[in-house]
Amino acid sequence: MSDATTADATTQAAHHDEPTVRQYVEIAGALSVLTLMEFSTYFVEFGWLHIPILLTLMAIKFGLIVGFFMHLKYDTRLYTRLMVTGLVGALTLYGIAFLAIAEVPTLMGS
Amino acid sequence: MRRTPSRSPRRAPRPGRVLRGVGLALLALVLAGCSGAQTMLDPQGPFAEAPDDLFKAVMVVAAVVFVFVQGLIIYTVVRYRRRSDDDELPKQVHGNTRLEIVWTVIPALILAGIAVPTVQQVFALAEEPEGAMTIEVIGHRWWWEYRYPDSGVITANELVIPVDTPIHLEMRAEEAGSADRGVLHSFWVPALAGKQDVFPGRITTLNMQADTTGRFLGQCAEYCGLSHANMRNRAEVLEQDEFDQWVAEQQAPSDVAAAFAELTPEQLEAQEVPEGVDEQVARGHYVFQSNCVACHGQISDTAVASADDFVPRTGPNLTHLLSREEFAGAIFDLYFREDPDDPNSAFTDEVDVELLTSWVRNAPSLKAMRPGDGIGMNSFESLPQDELDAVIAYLLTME
Amino acid sequence: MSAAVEETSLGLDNRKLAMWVFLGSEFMFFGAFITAYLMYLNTTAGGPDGEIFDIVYTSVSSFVLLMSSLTMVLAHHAHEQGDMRRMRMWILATAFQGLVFVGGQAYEFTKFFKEGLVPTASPFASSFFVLTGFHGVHVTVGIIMLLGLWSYSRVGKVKASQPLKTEIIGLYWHFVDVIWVIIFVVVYLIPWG
Amino acid sequence: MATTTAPPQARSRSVFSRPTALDGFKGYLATTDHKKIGIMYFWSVMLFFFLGGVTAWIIRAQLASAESTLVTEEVYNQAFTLHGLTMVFLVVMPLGAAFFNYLIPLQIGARDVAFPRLNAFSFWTFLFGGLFLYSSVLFNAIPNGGWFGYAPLSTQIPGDNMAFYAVGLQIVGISSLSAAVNFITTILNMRAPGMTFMRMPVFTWMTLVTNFLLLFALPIIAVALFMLNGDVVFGTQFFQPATGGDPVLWQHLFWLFGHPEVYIMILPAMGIVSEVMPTFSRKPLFGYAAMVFAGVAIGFIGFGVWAHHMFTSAVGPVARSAFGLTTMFIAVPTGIKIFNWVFTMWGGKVKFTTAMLFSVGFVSMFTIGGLSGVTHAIVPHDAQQTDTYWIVAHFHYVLFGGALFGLVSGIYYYFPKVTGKLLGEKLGKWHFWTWLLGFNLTFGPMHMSGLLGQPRRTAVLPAELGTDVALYNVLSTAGVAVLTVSASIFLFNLVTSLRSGEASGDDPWDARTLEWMTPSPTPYVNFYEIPEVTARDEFWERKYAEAEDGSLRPVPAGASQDHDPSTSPASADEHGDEFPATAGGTATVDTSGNAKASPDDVALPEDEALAKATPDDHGGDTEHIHMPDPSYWPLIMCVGLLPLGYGLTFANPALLVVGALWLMMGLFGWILEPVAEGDDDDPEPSAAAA
Repeated sequence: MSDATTADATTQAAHHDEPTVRQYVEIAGALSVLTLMEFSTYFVEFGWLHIPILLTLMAIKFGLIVGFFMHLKYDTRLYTRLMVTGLVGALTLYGIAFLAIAEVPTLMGS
Repeated sequence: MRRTPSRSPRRAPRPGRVLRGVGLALLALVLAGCSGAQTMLDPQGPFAEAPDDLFKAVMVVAAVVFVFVQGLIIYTVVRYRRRSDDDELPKQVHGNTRLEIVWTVIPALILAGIAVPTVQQVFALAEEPEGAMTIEVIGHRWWWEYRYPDSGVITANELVIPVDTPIHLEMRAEEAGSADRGVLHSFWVPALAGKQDVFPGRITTLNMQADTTGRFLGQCAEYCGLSHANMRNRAEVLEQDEFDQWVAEQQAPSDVAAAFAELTPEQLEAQEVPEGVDEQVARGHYVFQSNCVACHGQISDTAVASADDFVPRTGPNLTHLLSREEFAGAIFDLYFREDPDDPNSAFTDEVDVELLTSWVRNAPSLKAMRPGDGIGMNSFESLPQDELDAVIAYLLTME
Repeated sequence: MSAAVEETSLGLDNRKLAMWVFLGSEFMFFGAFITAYLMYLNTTAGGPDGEIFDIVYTSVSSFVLLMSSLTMVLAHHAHEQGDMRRMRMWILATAFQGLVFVGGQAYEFTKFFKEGLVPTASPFASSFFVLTGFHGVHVTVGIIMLLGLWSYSRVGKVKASQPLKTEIIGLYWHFVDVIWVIIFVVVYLIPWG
Repeated sequence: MATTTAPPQARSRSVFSRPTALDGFKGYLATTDHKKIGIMYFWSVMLFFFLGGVTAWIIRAQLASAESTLVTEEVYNQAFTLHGLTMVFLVVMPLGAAFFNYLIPLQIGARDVAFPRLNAFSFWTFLFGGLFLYSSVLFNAIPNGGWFGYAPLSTQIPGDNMAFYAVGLQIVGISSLSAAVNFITTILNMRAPGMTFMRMPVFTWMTLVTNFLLLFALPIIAVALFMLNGDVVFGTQFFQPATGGDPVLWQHLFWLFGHPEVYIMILPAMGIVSEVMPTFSRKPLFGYAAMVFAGVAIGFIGFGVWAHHMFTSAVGPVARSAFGLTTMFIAVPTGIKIFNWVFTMWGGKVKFTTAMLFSVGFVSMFTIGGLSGVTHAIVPHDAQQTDTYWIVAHFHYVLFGGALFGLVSGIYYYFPKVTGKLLGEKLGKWHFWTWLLGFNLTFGPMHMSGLLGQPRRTAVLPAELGTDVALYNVLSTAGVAVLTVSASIFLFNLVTSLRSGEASGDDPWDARTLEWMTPSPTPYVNFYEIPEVTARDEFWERKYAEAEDGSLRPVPAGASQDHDPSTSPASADEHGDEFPATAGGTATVDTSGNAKASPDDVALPEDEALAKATPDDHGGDTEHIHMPDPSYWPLIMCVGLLPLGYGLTFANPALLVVGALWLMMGLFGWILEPVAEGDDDDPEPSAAAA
């Protein structure tokens, strides 16, 4: 698969299974298609599925970028854990704060 | 911005008072603080008692744990202290799983025991009690306003409630008549209930009920800026019939106000003196109209029919000023005390006119305020002395 | 990798590890802004609301930023192979796309200003501008870093043997992109109303 | 590879030549040495501690009598706001940082932190942040909205007071965040060979947890402060009820940071106590794994209890219950720690040095704070307690009786390591007993005055309440006087011991962990040779071996596992002044801890940097020891934060531009600075390999 890289002395052993240029371009293509799908939801009504669809597309894009472009798929798990800690921490904490704010009656006027 | 001496000599503790205070405080210590002007240890109604019972139960547990742990520490350091000639190494113990489980599980069980009634109470206290009387509480910088939707009464600083009746407070903060201006306050009468913060633009609620009549103290408990310390409140608990009488009195316009209500607009324009009204008092009315109404509202505003008629205001309603015992955010006594040295002794019938006068003349010198920003009362130093005296005379009719 | 890396306890490069540690904390940073935005969706104080967004315009600039991630990763790839000429080309391309995005954002902001959506208009407007504005600041910092990388590699300060430098800047760049992936959906696309 | 190698970069790229001074004033300004930075943290903290004490005096003098007119409400409000900010952000937190800086590389067997220049940057940013906050005095705009800065009050106070609050804390936050990234990387990645996670000293563990708390909590307050800054200075509407902004959002964001902050302050102290107790009990820490687990658990649960600061706010019953429960159960890991400390002493031979006294004091006082803390979890009654002196008493028992006792214990314990001298024990005991007395006299009575209804943050003690609480307030004020005397004893002790303290030797306490393997004072290079770690209490294991009868016997000098005389503690006194000079290396090191480097030596050809020894290469005296180079850039870059900060405070675009450009210039200078070797830049190995 990786043909262009083998000759180079500086190629890192740990990195040899990283994607090739071609794969990078393919991933970018996938990202473009996903973005186009996201964009299309602006014109099409999916009913109650609308938000879940958008969030799913977003999650896939997120996964592709961090997994391949940021090499999390190939790097040490520690990096993934650091990112997931931040991500899950933010989702949980702000989620709870959001729920707590939502629990009390809203402001009077506004 | 220093307070002028006119306040401090009255309130500053004299040596005798300090000694007396020390004596009282020692007594309070002996009684574990079971009495006191603002204590949270002496609840006077179910909404304060339930948390208090829980607290005291937890304090017993905490005391046991405290004695155990501190005893253990003292025993350990005494028993295992190193003698000077002792070079022998102790046995190198790294841990003991069984012990660790014990002191993980036992505290967890104790806490679980506390958790159950706590959660039950949280939900119970949040419910609006049945048959509750609703009172609106409005936090201003820096005084409390109370509005009684059922009777149309508006008053300030002293929350008057009937005994044995559940009270449901609907609270918010306001400023200069605007419901979404203002800052956070916290309404608190420890004897009757815990505190609840008050917000601009949002309504929070608090339930309370008094089992005994009496006068209970509180003060704003959420930092609200410059004069936060000078925002005090009292709860005056009356027998039901006394309360009904109080409401009736509050609803009735004062005699002077009634007399002025008889005048035609032309007569008012001409600043005429109504029949049966002292001339100086009448003069005071007109001075009040041109200087005070903008913030304190019309004197007759109090007797209104429904909550919709409430006019937002910057200063407290003064129609029945003399029915209150304190003023200016309840930091000053309107009436002299029976014992001038005891700030908690009963009130006499004699109004402290001198203090009231100096307040009207230059309020910002007695209480830190920001009248320039529309928060607090202006100084009326420029008002001629005779007009000032007239206003005071007028105010002294507002029984 | 380098001798320095083999010495470390985890066998990781300090700088790359530090970048990941930092990015972990950045999620909390943007999370708070997004929370505030979601909270204030309907708090427009009578001013403009989300209807004002031009989805087509934003989709294009989002796409540009997304593609800058591709050029970024290609730059890193080229650097790993020691092809500094190509690496510099991709870095410039990435920085250029970043500039297009930031320029687009600046244009979008001025348009909003004219239509009455200013940061002082309402909590909704404040949280929108602060969220997207801080993202814009992040992109700008990224562009500065990219241009720095480009010029350093030209003068030999960044060598072909140091693809890690490109990788670390790339991590930051992709992170900024990923945050926009979230913002694009949450702020612009989801019809919350 | 044709494009690879540019010629070694000439030094001319940098505006300044890389500073070489390691001593004296200049040496401190440019230092990247974690030990010097730790010492600078310490003295800065002493300055701010004095200022915090002054504000405490204003508060206590005013409250000594009812209806006092000693200071105005405005002055009082500024005093308690500044007192809180100073003690939290400029005393307890950075005092912890002082210990991280000095100890972490020593405890994990490293020569420095992962990013020495970033470390210097953190320190200068902290110092400038603190000075920025205090510069509000010059503008008559001392923050006066409380350390918690509740909106919308904080946005409505006229003047720049709360702008100084928002920007000042932001700057201090930048310092802590960069330090957190640095220390997490250091601890994860710079440990000596053999030091697994479960062999790390407990202080290192607690530092790791603390810095993770900082890492995830600081961005939250940063966002909140940006919003507040916007509302105060630039007219945004985040917390303005008039346009629908919700003040509760500020409360959630503030306490989402604010509660982990409590553990950020207490965990380092817990770590220190966990070092001191085993040493003076001559026993290993009881239940190491449980201690570590409890610390991590506290860190986790610490993120889930924030709303217990808001039980009387606009928070519904479900949230009140949930946060009440989490608050209760954070007591469990705390309890585990307390029992483990007691059982560390149990069965030991406890020696009561001043350090040990402070540690025992910590356990005892912290228990009181913990017990009163449990009462806050009784949500219905918390509505009575909150914002009264009961709370003030509680958190001072945690932060003063806890954090500060632990940190002071650390000062006595580590003073010999830093200076080579003992911190006077006799005065130390005076210090401890007056400190304990003064502390309990000040904060003990506050429990009572709180229960009797005295609210916090009130400039005037009402007369009608004064009769009930007068005694307690007088006692509290008297307590501050005792504390002042005590602090003076401490300062006197510190100064006299620095000048003429008794020589301590390298290992005065018969300690257990790696930092004591180095000579005292710690030499510039920390370890002449990076030790190989085989056990949890590595140093202790090297000193004592099990005899045939099962008892422990000291290992004879020279017979330790590590045969190099220069690291062997038993012979540490004998190696004298002749540390083997590095041949052609950057720094020649003598045992007084001063490295001498000549400018010529510093600019090394790059390939020579490759000679850097790997840890397993115990080459002895031919070893090159590469220490990070000093640099002015951290300091220079920090200066740029000041115009930026004042620009954000006064909404001055010119200052903002100046600050931003300055920071950019600083950043580029930082990056372009020539690297002698061994800095956080690549050692350029592949160039030579090719």
